Amino acid sequence: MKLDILYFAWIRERIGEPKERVETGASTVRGLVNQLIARNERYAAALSDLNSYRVAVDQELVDFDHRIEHAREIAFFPPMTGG
Amino acid sequence: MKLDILYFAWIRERIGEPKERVETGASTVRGLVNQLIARNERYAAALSDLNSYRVAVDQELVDFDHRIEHAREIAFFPPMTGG
Amino acid sequence: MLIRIQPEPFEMSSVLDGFGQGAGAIVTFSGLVRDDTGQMVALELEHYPGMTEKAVTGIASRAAARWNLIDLAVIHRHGRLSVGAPIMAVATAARHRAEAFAAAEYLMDYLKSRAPFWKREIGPNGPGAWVAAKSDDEDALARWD
Amino acid sequence: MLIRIQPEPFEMSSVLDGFGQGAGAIVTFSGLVRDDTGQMVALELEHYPGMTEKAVTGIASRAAARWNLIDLAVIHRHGRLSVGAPIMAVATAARHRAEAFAAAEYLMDYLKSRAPFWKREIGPNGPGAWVAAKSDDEDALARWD
Repeated sequence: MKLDILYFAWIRERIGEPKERVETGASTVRGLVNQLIARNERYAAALSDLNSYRVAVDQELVDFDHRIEHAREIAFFPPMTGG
Repeated sequence: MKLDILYFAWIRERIGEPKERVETGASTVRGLVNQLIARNERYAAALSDLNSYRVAVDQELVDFDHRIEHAREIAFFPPMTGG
Repeated sequence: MLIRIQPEPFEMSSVLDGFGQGAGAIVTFSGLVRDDTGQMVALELEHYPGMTEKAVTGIASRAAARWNLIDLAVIHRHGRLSVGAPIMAVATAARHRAEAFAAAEYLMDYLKSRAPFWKREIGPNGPGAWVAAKSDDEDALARWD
Repeated sequence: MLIRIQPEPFEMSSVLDGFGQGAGAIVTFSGLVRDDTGQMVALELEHYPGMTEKAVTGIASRAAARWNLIDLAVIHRHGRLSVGAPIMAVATAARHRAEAFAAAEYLMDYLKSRAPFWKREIGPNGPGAWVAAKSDDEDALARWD
């Protein structure tokens, strides 16, 4: 399964890319995160602390146990600071 | 002692005057109210129900026990409906 | 601090022109003449000249001090106001939104029940009933004690 | 219901032009770029195109339904914003003031913590730190449960 993965703000900066296409067999967000962290230290620095960032699947905020079998786009970003 | 007395909104309408100068020996608002109510039924209709209106002495809201020996201007009016 | 008690209409944009420089948050409230019955021709606001300015200034000064406001404006009309027209407006400027909101709500609660204005509806046959004060509005003041 | 996500500046007066016809109460909030340190050159707002519009529309729709609003507007900018410039604004129109105030505060609380925007300060030497989310802002959401 191929997914579009988006990164924003300091997560984007740590990983070094705003967007990539990833092949994954993970069934949950948590599984995908573990796969990404295992890649290299940039991903580990960005994504290891699950309390420091949020996830959206297909543009809806979800938790780390959310299933991603039918997902098209997953985004990782810091807590929002709008307003 | 002579005082300026002002009436507003439906109190003004019931009494029939916006303003008058009154000679009084009353020492509190309550005493003045009793003196006015005793005059005639227009004053009684306007001022008998102390829960239905408010009083300002020299443009400050006060209660009925407020002393008026040094007052210059006393106003009677319904609860405010500004805003 | 801008305080204006006037019969003339006003534009919110002129109130906000240059308002709240250096603030992070600006809140405004505008009250408009609403016709609930479809029978209203106008709203008439009687007030107590002299006391009105004093009462509004007192309310505004207490709000400015309590929330450390950067800027504050109150405009309140009196006289005959047509349906849809602005009755009054407040604006508050503060560093953060919580202060600006709280100060604006405080101003509104006190202007509603402590500034000497009295509203009466004018219908097609002339003056109607005086608008009665609501116990809710009086109760709202308790939250600021 | 007006929702605009844009890089361009805006004027509050143009947002309010014709806004809230028939309402008795209009509340507005404007957020401005504040320079607390005296070292800020600009504020940069990153956002998530696509999700931003969806999230803001969802927040606005829930507010409109919950308070039975007569009218509602949200404008939020992104990109590079200069000190003193407007970042965003909301406007709510309702019959009574309590509804208009509550809806505006609800909108602000959710836009702050649930709309995908991220702020970074730009200093004289370029981009500085990302603005951290405040736990107060997250806690503020609990009052709407």
